[in-house]
Amino acid sequence: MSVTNLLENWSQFRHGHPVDDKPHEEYKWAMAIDLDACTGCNACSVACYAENNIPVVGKEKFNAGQQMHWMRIERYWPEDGREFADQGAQFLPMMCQQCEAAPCETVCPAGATNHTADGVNSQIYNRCVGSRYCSANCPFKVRYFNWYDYPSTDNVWPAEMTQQLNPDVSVRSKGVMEKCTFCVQRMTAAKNTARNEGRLVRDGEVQTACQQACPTNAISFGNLVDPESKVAKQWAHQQVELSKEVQAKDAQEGGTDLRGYRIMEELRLYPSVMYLERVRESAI
Amino acid sequence: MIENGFNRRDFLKVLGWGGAVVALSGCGNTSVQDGAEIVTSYVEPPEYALPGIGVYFNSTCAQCDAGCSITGRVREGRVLKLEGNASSAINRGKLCGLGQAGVQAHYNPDRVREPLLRNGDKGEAITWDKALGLINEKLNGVKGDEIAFLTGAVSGHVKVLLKNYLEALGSKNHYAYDAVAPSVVRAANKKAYGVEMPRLRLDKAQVVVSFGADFLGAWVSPVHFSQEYAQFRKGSDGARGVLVQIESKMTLTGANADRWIAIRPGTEGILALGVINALDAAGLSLPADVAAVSKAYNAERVSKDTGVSAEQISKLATLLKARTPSLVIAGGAAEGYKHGSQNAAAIALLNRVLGNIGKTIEAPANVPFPQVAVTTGNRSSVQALNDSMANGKLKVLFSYGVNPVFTAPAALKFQDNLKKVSFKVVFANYLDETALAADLVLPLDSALEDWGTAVPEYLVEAAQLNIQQPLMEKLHAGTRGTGDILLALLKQRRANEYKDYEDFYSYLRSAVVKNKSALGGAGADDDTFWGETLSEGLVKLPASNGALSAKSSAAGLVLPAPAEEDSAYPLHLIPAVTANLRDGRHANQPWLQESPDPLTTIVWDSWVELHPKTAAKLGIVEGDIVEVTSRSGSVKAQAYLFPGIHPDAVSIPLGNGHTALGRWAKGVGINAFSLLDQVVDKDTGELALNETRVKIGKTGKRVMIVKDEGAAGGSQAGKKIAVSASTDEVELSGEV
Amino acid sequence: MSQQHILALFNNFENAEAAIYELRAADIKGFNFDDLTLKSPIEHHEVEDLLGKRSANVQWFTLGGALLGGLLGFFLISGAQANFFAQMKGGKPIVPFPPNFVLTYEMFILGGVFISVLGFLVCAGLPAKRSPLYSAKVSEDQIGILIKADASAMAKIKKVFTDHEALEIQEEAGK
Amino acid sequence: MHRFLCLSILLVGLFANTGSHATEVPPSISTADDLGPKVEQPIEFPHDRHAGPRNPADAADPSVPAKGGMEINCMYCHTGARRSAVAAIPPLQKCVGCHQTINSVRETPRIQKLFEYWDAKKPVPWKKVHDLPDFVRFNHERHIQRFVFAQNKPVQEACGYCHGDVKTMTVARRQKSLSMGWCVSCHEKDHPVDVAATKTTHGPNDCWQCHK
Amino acid sequence: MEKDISESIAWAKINGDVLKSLEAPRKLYWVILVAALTLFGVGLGCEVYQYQIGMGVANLNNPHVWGLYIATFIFWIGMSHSGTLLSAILHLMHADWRKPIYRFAEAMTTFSLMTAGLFVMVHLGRLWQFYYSVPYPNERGLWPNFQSPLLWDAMAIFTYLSSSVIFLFIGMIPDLAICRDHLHEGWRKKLYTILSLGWEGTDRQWRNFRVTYLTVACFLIPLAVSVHSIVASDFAMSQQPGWHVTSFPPYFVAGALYSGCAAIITLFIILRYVFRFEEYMTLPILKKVARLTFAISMVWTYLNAIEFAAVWYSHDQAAKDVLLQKAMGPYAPFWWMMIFCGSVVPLMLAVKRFQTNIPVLFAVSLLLNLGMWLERWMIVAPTFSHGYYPWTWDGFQWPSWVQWGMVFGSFGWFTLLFMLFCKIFPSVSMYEVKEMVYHRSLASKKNELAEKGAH
Repeated sequence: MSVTNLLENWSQFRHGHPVDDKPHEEYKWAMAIDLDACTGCNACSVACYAENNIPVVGKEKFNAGQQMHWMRIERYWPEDGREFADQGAQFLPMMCQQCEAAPCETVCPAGATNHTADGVNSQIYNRCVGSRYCSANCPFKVRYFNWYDYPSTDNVWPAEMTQQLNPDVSVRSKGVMEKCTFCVQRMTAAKNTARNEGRLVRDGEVQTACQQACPTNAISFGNLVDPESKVAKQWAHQQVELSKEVQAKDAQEGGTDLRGYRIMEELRLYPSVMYLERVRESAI
Repeated sequence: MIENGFNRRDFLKVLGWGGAVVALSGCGNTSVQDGAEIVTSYVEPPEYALPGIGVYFNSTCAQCDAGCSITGRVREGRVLKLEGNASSAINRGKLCGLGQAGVQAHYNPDRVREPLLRNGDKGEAITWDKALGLINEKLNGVKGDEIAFLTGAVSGHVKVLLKNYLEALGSKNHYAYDAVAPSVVRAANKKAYGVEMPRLRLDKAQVVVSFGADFLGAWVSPVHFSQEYAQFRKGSDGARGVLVQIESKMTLTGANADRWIAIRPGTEGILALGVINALDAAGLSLPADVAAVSKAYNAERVSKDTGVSAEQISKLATLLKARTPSLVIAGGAAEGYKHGSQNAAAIALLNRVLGNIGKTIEAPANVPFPQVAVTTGNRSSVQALNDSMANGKLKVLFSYGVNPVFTAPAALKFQDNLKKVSFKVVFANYLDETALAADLVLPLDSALEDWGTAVPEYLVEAAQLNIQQPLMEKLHAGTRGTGDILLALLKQRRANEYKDYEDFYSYLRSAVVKNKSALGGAGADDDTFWGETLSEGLVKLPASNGALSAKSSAAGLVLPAPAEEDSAYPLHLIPAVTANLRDGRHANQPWLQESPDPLTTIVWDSWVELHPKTAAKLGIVEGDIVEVTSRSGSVKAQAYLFPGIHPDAVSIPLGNGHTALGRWAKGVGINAFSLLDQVVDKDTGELALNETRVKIGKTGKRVMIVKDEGAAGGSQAGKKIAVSASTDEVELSGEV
Repeated sequence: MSQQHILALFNNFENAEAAIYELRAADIKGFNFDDLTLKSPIEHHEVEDLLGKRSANVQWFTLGGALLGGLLGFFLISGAQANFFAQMKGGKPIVPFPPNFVLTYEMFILGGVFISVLGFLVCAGLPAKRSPLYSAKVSEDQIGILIKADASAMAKIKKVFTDHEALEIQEEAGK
Repeated sequence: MHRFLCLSILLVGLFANTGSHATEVPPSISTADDLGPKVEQPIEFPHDRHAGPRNPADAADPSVPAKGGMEINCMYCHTGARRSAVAAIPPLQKCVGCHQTINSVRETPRIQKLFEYWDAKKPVPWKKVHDLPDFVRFNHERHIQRFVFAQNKPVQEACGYCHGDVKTMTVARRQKSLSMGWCVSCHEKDHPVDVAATKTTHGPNDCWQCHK
Repeated sequence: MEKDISESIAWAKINGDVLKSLEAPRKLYWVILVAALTLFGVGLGCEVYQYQIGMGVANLNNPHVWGLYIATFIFWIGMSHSGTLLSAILHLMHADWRKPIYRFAEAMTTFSLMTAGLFVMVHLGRLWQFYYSVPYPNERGLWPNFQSPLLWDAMAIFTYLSSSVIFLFIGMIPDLAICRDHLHEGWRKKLYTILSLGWEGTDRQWRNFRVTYLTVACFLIPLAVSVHSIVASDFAMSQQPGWHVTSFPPYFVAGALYSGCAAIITLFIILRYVFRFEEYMTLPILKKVARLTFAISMVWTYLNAIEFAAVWYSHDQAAKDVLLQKAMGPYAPFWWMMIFCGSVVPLMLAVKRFQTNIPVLFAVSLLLNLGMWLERWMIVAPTFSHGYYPWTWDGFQWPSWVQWGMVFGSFGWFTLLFMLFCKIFPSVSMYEVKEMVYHRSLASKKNELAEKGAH
């Protein structure tokens, strides 16, 4: 009976995340993006379109703000009032930050977006009723809604183009919210292989599409639980911790020599994506 | 008995595997259905093909000439996604957006599907036999020098067949055309280093100074350079490389520079000499010939001519002197002037002065089989072709892989001259502007269906022969491979020589296998060697690095004074080559159209970049439709105010403005090629892309620019989103 | 003895009041005072004094309903959160209290209201068939007194009514 | 008052019942009789003849073909089941591989039809019998690895969990509902991790395991 | 002072007058009905179109995911508080002047909740799957997410709607009995016979009726407060700048009562004319409602100011930005219009002369309604256009005609339901007006006696 279940496992049901006394068990997928390496070339974004069956909406709908890119490259200009942007632009690849305390998850009325045991924010398309509350509550605005039925919209996927669609990823119909999944289909496949061989997924065995495409290797992705993984080492070196909301870099006055940070930590979302500051030479 | 026949294309068969195929609108149907979908299984499966499991095939990317190796993920006989092939030294498993959009070139619904013969204004579908017969017929009685073949850069065995075909026709008229190639820099390099394209070791350099070379975006081999750039930035033990970009319009590379220096258009060479002068002042000993030239370029004069402050010049010299080795690159922006060759030569002098030659500028690998090495394209070839067409000297013209009607500068009147050629055959994937002007259109296989080989121009470590192989069954029965067509045409002329080859595949296989000992497959069984070659996707050619001859001399280097003010056409037009659209051949691939331009974030359109100061002077605000007029033409497009452009310049991206090509390209934006004046570089005769002067007028109309950037316009509004630090604030050594 | 019904209509409440006082005081044989029903177009608080303590039990329903609703709410919600698809959301515990209290509160009210209304129907005996004697005048402006009594008591009761200016007296035909 | 008491007791019962049962998951779904519709196949493939028991006398079930089955392992034809997400319909080559040497049935209409396809080198357009919605990610490999290889269950039993008793059918028909609740009813249960283990785990309960 | 109601109205006349409203309203009634039907048709057409093509036709986008639907949803929820205010709160306070007008206020509650519910539906991307967010035991073994304020909303609205319907119905039983007894034969009579549940006005019925009515009223007050504070939680429980405000629940409740009152004035005036209720919906009552509205408008103004001040003195830069954007950005005209309509216009109500001036009151009430609708829009839209993430900021997102169509359609739907209700059911509570007349005449008799005694 569920009430017995409720009472028996009470302490388990009363645990929150992220906490140090109940860490992730096997996997905690996370990312590190080196902004000094990112050149803003958009290869990751196109890779994401290819991997995840993202519709190309066309000019008119793009203009209406209905674009679907799960991974967008943002371009910021330094605001110091110079005549020229003589320190270049600042690029930032932005996708779902897979927050540990994701504001989108609590507000979904249907429970279509949840936190998986691997520490990823899941989005179950066929459970989605389209209330868009998750998007309303997302501070990064990285959730994308199917405003139209793109599969049946002209020139989104003409018959020939449908052959390109990835069978491991649902094609979303109208009225469904979608977002970056950290390429869950690739994680699932890698975990499947690993289980066949009775081991855990090795570092580098699963790559996200964006990571795979990135010509400068600016993106690293892996299992934070595995201390030997590149991403765990990067996080450790930058002294960025999942369950902290102020990282070493910002903890002290004047900062440290580190450059790892997460965006909008003050909102206590505990994102799984760490960014490394862009660097500019001071001698020129 | 079960047949053991080995026909590779059977394996590539598209498989209708109900559950594995994505039904569109997957979220709609929630119930279990019985008997609604059909499952098609293989008739005879290859060993490795198991429904539900992806298979990976290696091939070569054909989206640009960099020659990246690709790996196609194939499931149930469909290629789903292109990724980089890790065994290629060029792209090491990485791939840019343009390359990945190769699947959209392949699945494109606007591909030509059968041979089309002109019938009035329409194309009439005909059979291949008829098409090939018609070519044979039209060539009868035509003299060799009345026939011309226009291609883009071409290499590998297609080049061999092409050459042989022209030979068979008795023609020497092979025009290799590339509208945006760095052809002036090639010529200058040849002079300065003895090779057209030396190997640039960004990874070894401490400082890179690039004069307008967009090596991270669209220049030569961007994926490779991006990887080297990453190493250069990481440096060894935290000694992060410094990138200085000098150009009049910010490119993607400029946007990533530590210091982006806006320079008056065309004065790059002056600045290079100015830096040499400053280096001299800083105590670097200069060769006498260089010192003789550079001494006139004191900081004051250079600063006045180029608009770059003296302080900046001396800082740059100090940096270059302090951190070695460095690397100076001359790129597209520097070469696009009447005096482009001189600019490039002056910039090359910097490398000599800094002692970079041999350190960061290395000799490229030699290609041991020159017959397959790349014939690079240039712009003067299309001028030459145009001249001979205008003279009425040409009777038959073949065109393959280029779209001169779209890319030739308006001043050439290419389209009109084309009409003077009585029979024009265009090998085409799409009905682009040139194909529409043709008499006969031969539909090509897509790059993912075709066989071929390619040797990239920019080689890394060793030379390599890239293999291009079909990743899946042909989508349209009516298309043919380029090699197959050339072979068929050759058979018309030299039947005996080629009778052993049933198709291009057998030709290619025998050509590669014949040379297996030279290709590192000595002693291997033919089938094994061929199988391994295919599975690898490339063959490393035996290495024999050439040497550089550092013979660049300052003697005779004369740089003209900055261009005079032109009161009628006050602004310099800089046509921008963007990473996605290049010269426009990819404009019909929707991922590329919707992928925002990195710097402006504009999608699905063209725009006119203006410095806010210039715009203020002209009373232009963002979104104003402005008319840009040159001596050769005029276009109307939306204005975008951009802090990365010199106030004397305006920039329009190339690639859009098609009147044909397909549903996603037609009518999108404007064609900046149509503005270009016919001004050429004095030494090479190459069209000077940046030499066109324009004026700008408002039309009174205004639109909302369709771009990804929101109302904040690239401001972080005081939030810590994309954070920057200067090198003295961070400690990079020890980073993972 | 056979029971019969009688209904008297009065023009105003004072007359009816007086009639009832008299009936109460008269102690007529065969007539139990509890069998007197007062019908009126509006509610009169005064009837409490008039008719003596007659019980209203709706509040017990209310209490029970509210408690049951609240309990049902809390356990339903917590149980549902802790089912097989227990999934953490937004870093909160799987069974978080604040939202569950909000819903418990709503269920508390829902239970209270619904069961109260049920209680009303039960206690007021609704829906009911029409009583044997009914006049539409009662829903307009007249006060009615309906009495069930032995046929023997009828005459006396009638007399009381006529004494107090009853406008109309209806009698059930004897069996 | 009596009525009031009765009613109260009734209500308490009703509410307590609802409260405790409402969260209890899925209503049991009948299995054996829950046959899906009959699907017309291009060739009426007799599963019973191929997978049924060899000796008809062994089988109490009269539906076993008179000539006896051949006890072919399911995965002999459905080779994908242990290696791929989809079990796969065998290629035509596999059918012909055997049937070319079986002359006794060579002239029967079904086999003739088979060879017609083979001669034309055309795949047989089989209809899907077990068709999950496209947003469901069902992995045959995982289940076969778990039940057949780790737990040593007989193949036909393991396959039968979802496909029913295929060896008694001619043309395969869907026997289980294959609805979400049906999947969950099994995932909820604890299964031993392998044949020797006392340790048990239930199936994954994470939405993303089955939904893509 | 003028009397709220004439004490000399005979009870039979009350019956007659009110029952007449069920038979022969003025011509204007039919005009309104047809207009409402047309508007509703337009809204329905828009919804069908949107359902077919997708939410995109509403010109919603990322980040503007909600638009007018949610704004109008809050508006209607707010409107629903009028009934509770008049019938429950004033009932508990024994303000008997509410009696002639509370019935239609309760009907407003019910119908505006039904309208609000429509917006929840209309705004769903996959309307056809709405049952995924309804808690019921199902084959999949899945439950909705009880942590979501939207679910609380659904629950609260369900509770409120069902309770309101019950409250309305219970309170109407004696009147239904009157209708049953005094109307001609026909379907309506059958309806009244069923609905009146055999009410005869016996002492037992009245006794239990009173207790129940009071109990439900007691429940309704906290319920109404909880409903609108939960609607406020949709915003306050999120962490978006401009929404994550602790004062939102009281602010919303005050706004709700305010817009409820304003709507009561509007409908009061319409009903009074259309159904010839001049004798019952008297000017003194209108005056009281107007004064009440004025008081609440000042409460709302105060809470508005508090909210701005709280934001202004906080450290939340993002929230400040949103506030600045409201006052100076592209939404400024609407925002200032809201301030004008919500805080300045009601000052008119403070002028005694206007408190009984029907044309002025009518105009003022319409402006107040507009202001309150704008208030809801100004809660929803500016935060979307100026949230945390500057990259996704956008300027002004003008709703498409589909959104407008549905907003106007909702007014049509509400009016349609309301007008039909008034035609079928007595919109003035007959038995309570009788009570009012009765008690007032008793009281004045007592006064007279006392006066006489004093002489």
